[in-house]
Amino acid sequence: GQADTLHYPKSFGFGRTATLKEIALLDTDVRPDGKGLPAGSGKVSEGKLVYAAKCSGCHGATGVEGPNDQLVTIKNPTDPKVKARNKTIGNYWPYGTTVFDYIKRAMPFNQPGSLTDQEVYNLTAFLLHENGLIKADDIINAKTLPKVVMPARDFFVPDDRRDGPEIR
Amino acid sequence: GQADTLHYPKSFGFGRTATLKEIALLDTDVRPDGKGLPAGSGKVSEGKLVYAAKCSGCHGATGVEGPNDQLVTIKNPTDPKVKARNKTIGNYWPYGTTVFDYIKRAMPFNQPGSLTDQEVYNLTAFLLHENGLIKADDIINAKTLPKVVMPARDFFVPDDRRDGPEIR
Amino acid sequence: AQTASGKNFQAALTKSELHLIEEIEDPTKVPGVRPGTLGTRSPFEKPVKAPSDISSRTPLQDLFGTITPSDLHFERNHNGVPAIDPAKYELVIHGMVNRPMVFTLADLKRFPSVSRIAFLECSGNYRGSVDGKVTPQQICGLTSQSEWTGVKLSTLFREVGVSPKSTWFLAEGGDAAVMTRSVPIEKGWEDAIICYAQNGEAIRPEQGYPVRLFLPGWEGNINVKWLRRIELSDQPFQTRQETSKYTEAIGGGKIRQFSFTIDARSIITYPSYPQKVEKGWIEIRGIAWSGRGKVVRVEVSTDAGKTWKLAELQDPVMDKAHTAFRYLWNWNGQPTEILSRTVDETGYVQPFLKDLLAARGGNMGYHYNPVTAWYIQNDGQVLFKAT
Amino acid sequence: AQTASGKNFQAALTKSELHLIEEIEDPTKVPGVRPGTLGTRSPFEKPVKAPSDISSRTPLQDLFGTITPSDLHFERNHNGVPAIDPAKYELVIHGMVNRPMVFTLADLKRFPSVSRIAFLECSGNYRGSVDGKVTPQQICGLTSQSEWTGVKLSTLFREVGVSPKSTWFLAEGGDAAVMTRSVPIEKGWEDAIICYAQNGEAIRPEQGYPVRLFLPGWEGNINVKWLRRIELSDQPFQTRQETSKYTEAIGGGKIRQFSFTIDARSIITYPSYPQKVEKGWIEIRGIAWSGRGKVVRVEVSTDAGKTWKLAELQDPVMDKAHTAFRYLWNWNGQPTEILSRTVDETGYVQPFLKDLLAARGGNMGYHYNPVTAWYIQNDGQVLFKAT
Ligand code: HEC
Ligand code: HEC
Ligand SMILES: [Ca+2]
Ligand SMILES: [Ca+2]
Ligand SMILES: [Ca+2]
Ligand SMILES: [Ca+2]
Ligand SMILES: [Ca+2]
Ligand SMILES: [Ca+2]
Ligand SMILES: [Co+2]
Ligand SMILES: [Co+2]
Repeated sequence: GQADTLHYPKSFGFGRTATLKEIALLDTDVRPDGKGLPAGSGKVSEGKLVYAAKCSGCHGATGVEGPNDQLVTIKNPTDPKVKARNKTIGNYWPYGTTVFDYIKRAMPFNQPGSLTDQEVYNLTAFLLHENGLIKADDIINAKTLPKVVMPARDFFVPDDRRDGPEIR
Repeated sequence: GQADTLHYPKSFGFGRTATLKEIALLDTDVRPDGKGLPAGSGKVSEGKLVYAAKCSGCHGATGVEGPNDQLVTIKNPTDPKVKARNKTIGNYWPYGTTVFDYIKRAMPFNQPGSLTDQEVYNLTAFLLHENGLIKADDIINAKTLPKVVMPARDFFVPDDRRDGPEIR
Repeated sequence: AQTASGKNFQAALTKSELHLIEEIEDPTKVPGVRPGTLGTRSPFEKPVKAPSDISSRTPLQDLFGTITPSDLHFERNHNGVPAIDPAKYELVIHGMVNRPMVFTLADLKRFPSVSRIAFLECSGNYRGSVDGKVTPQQICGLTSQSEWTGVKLSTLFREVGVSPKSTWFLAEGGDAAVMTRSVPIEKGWEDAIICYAQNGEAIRPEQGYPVRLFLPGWEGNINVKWLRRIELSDQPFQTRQETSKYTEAIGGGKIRQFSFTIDARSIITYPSYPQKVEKGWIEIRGIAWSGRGKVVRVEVSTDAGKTWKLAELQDPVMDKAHTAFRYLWNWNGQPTEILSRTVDETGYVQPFLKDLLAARGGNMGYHYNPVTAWYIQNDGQVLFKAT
Repeated sequence: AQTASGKNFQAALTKSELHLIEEIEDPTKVPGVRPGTLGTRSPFEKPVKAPSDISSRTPLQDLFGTITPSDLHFERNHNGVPAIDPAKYELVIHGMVNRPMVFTLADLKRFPSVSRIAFLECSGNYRGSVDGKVTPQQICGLTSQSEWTGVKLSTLFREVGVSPKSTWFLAEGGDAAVMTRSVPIEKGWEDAIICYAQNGEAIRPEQGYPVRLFLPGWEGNINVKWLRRIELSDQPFQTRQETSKYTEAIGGGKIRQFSFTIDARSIITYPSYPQKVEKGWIEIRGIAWSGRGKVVRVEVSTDAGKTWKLAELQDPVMDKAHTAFRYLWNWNGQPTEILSRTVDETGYVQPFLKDLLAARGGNMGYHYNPVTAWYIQNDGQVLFKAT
C-alpha cells in the first residue's frame, strides 16, 4: 500500500517529462463527457458508405448478420439464437462516446488504427442511427455525441458483491 | 516428518513386490564390509592389460597423466600443479571396496557398465598395486578387498559443522 | 513363401536387433546429453494449452503444485499478441498529475521492486457440459499462477505526483486492440504492480511483454497487458471492455459493472475427466483461490454433497494465490460424486451453480465460480456434473 | 559519384521505407499472433545457462524474484542426461525392509503428495576472480529454486516396512554414472521427497526426469536424479561420490565427510559485474538462503563492511528457500564496496572468505559460502571482490 512507499525519496529521478506532442499521439480516448473527442463531425449517410466498404464484411450488410459481433439491435426477435446474442449498441451500450472511442482504437479488426477521425464520426453516426438512437439527419460531433440518450444507461449498477458469505 | 504420515493406512496397496531376480540385476553396490562383492578374483598382472586397453586413453599410461582424473598417487611431487590434484586412490580414498563399486558402475566413461566382474577385479587389483597398497602378486576377491589397508581412512571425520554462529 | 531356416534366421535377427535396441535404450550404458544453455522438456511430456481464436487454456489437470509453467499460462487477447521491441518500449503516465512522465523499461527496473506469487483469472472462466465430458482445462482453464515482479504503481504515482482529486485511471495496452480499462485509483495506491517479470524471467509475450498491469485478485481483463499508457482522471472512461463486455446481467433488468474481484473458487484436478480411477485409496487434489484474500478452508465431499470434510492445504497459504489442497479418500467402488468448495478469509463460501443462478436472476455470464462435481461411475470413469 | 537529384530520390526512398518499417512495427496497427498451444519467450530475451563439460550455471543476474524458470535451472551431471521412457520407469526399494517393492511412475503419483518451494545448490558453488570480472552466474550459479512436488519418502518407507534397525539408505540413479549416495535414514523419515514434478510440470530431464530424490537444504549431489533404486542398510556405502568427491580438507590433515547441509549464503545480483551503475538511487537486490532453515535477516553494507543495515525480505520467507532481499541506497558516486550477508534461524552468520579459510586450515573446497563484495568504481563499473 501507499504506506510502504512513504520512506521513499520525493523523487527517484528515473524517467523524463512527457512532451505534449507525444501524449497527444497516444491520448485518443474519449470519456462519457466528451473529453477527448476531436474536431469534426459525422453524418449517417456518409457513415453508411464507409460501413459498407470497411465493416460489412465482418459485421454483416445491416450490422446484424456477422460473422463477427452483432452491432445493431433487432427489435423483438423471435429466433432464440438471435435473441440470446442481441446485446448491442442500441440496447446494451450505456454511452455513445464508447462507440467513437472503440472504433477509432480497434476497428477495422484487420486494420486497426487506420481510420480518420472523419470516418469514425461518420461510422458512429451511422451505427447510432441504425440502432434507432438518432435521426437520419442528425450530426454527430464533440457536442452532440455525449448527449445521445442511450437506453441501456439506466440498467448499469456498480458491483454489489461484498466480502462475506452472501452470494450475489 | 513421520508424524504427518501416521494417519495413513498401513498400506496404500500401490506398487508390487520386487522379485529377487530384478533386485539382483540392479544391486551391484559394494559396501566397505565387502557385502555386494561378486564371486571371482583379480590379479595385478591381468589388470595391467585391461587397464592399458580400456583405461589408459583417458587416465594415462601410468594412471597419472590424464587427461581425466589422476588415479595413481605420485610420492613427493615437486610440480605444484601435480601436487594440487594429487588426490587419488592411494592417498585420499578411505575404502578399497569403492574402487570395485565405482569402476563397475561407471567406467569406462564412454562405455559404462560394459566390464565383466572379472575385469573389474583385475583392474581393482592393478590400481591398488599401482598406488602401493597391495603387492604385485596379491589376489583381490570378496575376502581380501575389504581388508586392504587404505591410508586415507584415518583422515576422514564426520561433518563437524553445527547450527549456530560458529564457522567451521 | 519362406523356408523354415529363413524364418529362424529372421527370428534370430529380430531378437538380436531387439537386444541392441534394449542396450542402446538402457540409459546407464550410454553417456547422456552434455550440459547445455537451456533445459528441455522430456519428449515424453507434451502438456499443451487448449487454444481457441481468442484464448488458450491452462491444462490444470496435468499440473502439480501451484506454479504454472510460463509457457502454459492461459492467454486471452483481443487482437493477438504484439511484437514489442523492449528498447523502444515506453510507459507514459499523464492526466491529473503534477508532471506527465515517460518511463523506459530500464527506468521501470530501477525503481524499488516487489515480487508476489498470485493467480490471474479471466472472469469469463466457467464452462459446463451436458454429457460430462469436460476436463478442468475446459471448465476453468483460464486461471494460472506466477511469481510476478515489478514496481508498485504507487511508487510511480508518487514520482509523477498524482492529484489527490484523481479517482480513476485508464490503463491502455500497446496491442492491436489498444486495450483500455478504467481502474479505481485506490487499487493503484494499494497493491497494483507494473510488472516486467514472471516466474523469474521477463514476462512472456502472451502475458504482456515487456510490461503489464497486475491487479492482485482482480479479473484478468483489467490486468492490461503490453501496457503503454496510464491516464489519471476523475471519472471512469466507460471503455467498450467495461460496458459491452465484462459486465453481467444479474436479474431485474440490471447489469453489474466494474465487478473486479474474483470470487472464491476451487476445482478438483485429480481425479477428473477423462481419467478413470480404481477402487481404493485416492488422493483427491485440486487448487483453491480467492480474489478477496487468503483461502482459509477447502471442504471436500465424497458423498455428493451430503457431508463435507476439511481438505489439507499446502503451506504457505498466500494471499490471492492458487492454494493446493488434498484429501485422502478410500473409494469403495460405488458410484458417487466428489466436490470441493472454498471458504475465503472474508467468510465467502464458493456457491453451487443453482445458487449463483438464483442470485443472478437466472443469468449466466462473467464471474461464474460454481462448485463443480465429478461423478464417478462404478467402472471408475470420472465425469463432470454441474451443481 | 551520385547526382544531386539521385541523392534526393534515394533519401526520399529511404524515408518512405523507414516510414513503412515504422508502420509495420507499430504493434497497435497489425493484428498480433493468435493464441497457441505453448507460450513463447520474447525473441529479445535470451537468458542462458553457462555450460561447461560437467555443469551449467543459472544466470542469477538476469532473474527476478525467486523462482528459477525450469529451463534455466542449473545442471550438474556425471555422465550426461539420460533419456528415460516414463512408461518403463521403475523405482525399486529393497534391503532392510519387510517387503522389497517396485513402484512405477503411475504408482508414485497415486500416493499422497506434497509440494514445496525450495532451493537446490551444488556444494561446489564458489568461484572467485582476481580481476573482478565475474558475474553472479560465474560466482555461484549452481543454485536454483523450484516448486517441487512428489511423495514423501516416509510414505514409501511405511509401504515397504523399513526395518527399525536401518540407519542409512543408498540412493541410486539410472544415468550413465549410475550415481550413488548414502543418506542417513532420519532425513528419509523427516522431509525427503521422491519428486516427479518441478514448477507445476514433470521434472525436466536435466533435473532428473522422471523421478529424483529431493533432500531440502542438502547439497545438490545427494539429491540423486533419475532415481531408480533405494537400498536400506545399517551403514553407509562409502561410494566414490561421498569419499573421493564431496568431502573437504579442513586442516590438521582432516577430511570432512557426509557434510550435507548447505550453509547460509547470499549474493547481490544487482548491481553486479558486468553492470555499470549511475550515481543516485539504487535498489540493491539479491537472494539469500540457508540449508538450515529460514533466513531471518540479511544485512547489507554499502561502505565496504564498516556498517551494516537490514535489508527488506520479500514475504513469504520460506524454509530452505531462496529469499529475495532489497536495500534502497543512494550512491554518492564515490568508489565503494557493497556486500550482503545472511543470518539464518539457527543464528549462523554467513562468513567472510578469510574466516572460512582460517576455519578450514587454509583449504578451499566444497561448502564455500563466503560473503562476496562488489567494488563500485567511480565510473560506476561494478567488479567482484573476494572477502
Ligand atoms: C476483419 C473483421 C472485422 C472488420 C473488417 C471489422 N470488425 Fe468490428 N469487430 C470484429 C471483431 C472480431 C470484433 C470483436 C473484438 C473483440 O471482442 O475483442 C469486433 C467488434 C466490433 C465492435 C464492438 C461490438 C460489441 O458489441 O462489443 C464494434 C462497435 C465494431 N466492431 C465496429 C466495426 C466497424 C465500425 C468496422 C469498420 C470500420 C468494423 N467493426 C470492421 C471484426 C471486424
Ligand atoms: C573416455 C574416458 C575414460 C575412460 C576410457 C575411462 N575413464 Fe575413468 N574417468 C573418466 C572421467 C571423465 C572420470 C571422472 C568422472 C566424474 O567425475 O564424474 C573418471 C573417473 C575415474 C575414477 C575415479 C577417480 C577419482 O579420483 O574419483 C576411477 C577410479 C576411474 N575413472 C577408473 C577407470 C578405469 C579402471 C577405466 C577403464 C576400465 C577408466 N576409468 C576408463 C574418464 C574415463
Ligand atoms: Ca517517444
Ligand atoms: Ca484522455
Ligand atoms: Ca467478443
Ligand atoms: Ca522390472
Ligand atoms: Ca546392495
Ligand atoms: Ca571429477
Ligand atoms: Co467483472
Ligand atoms: Co558436503
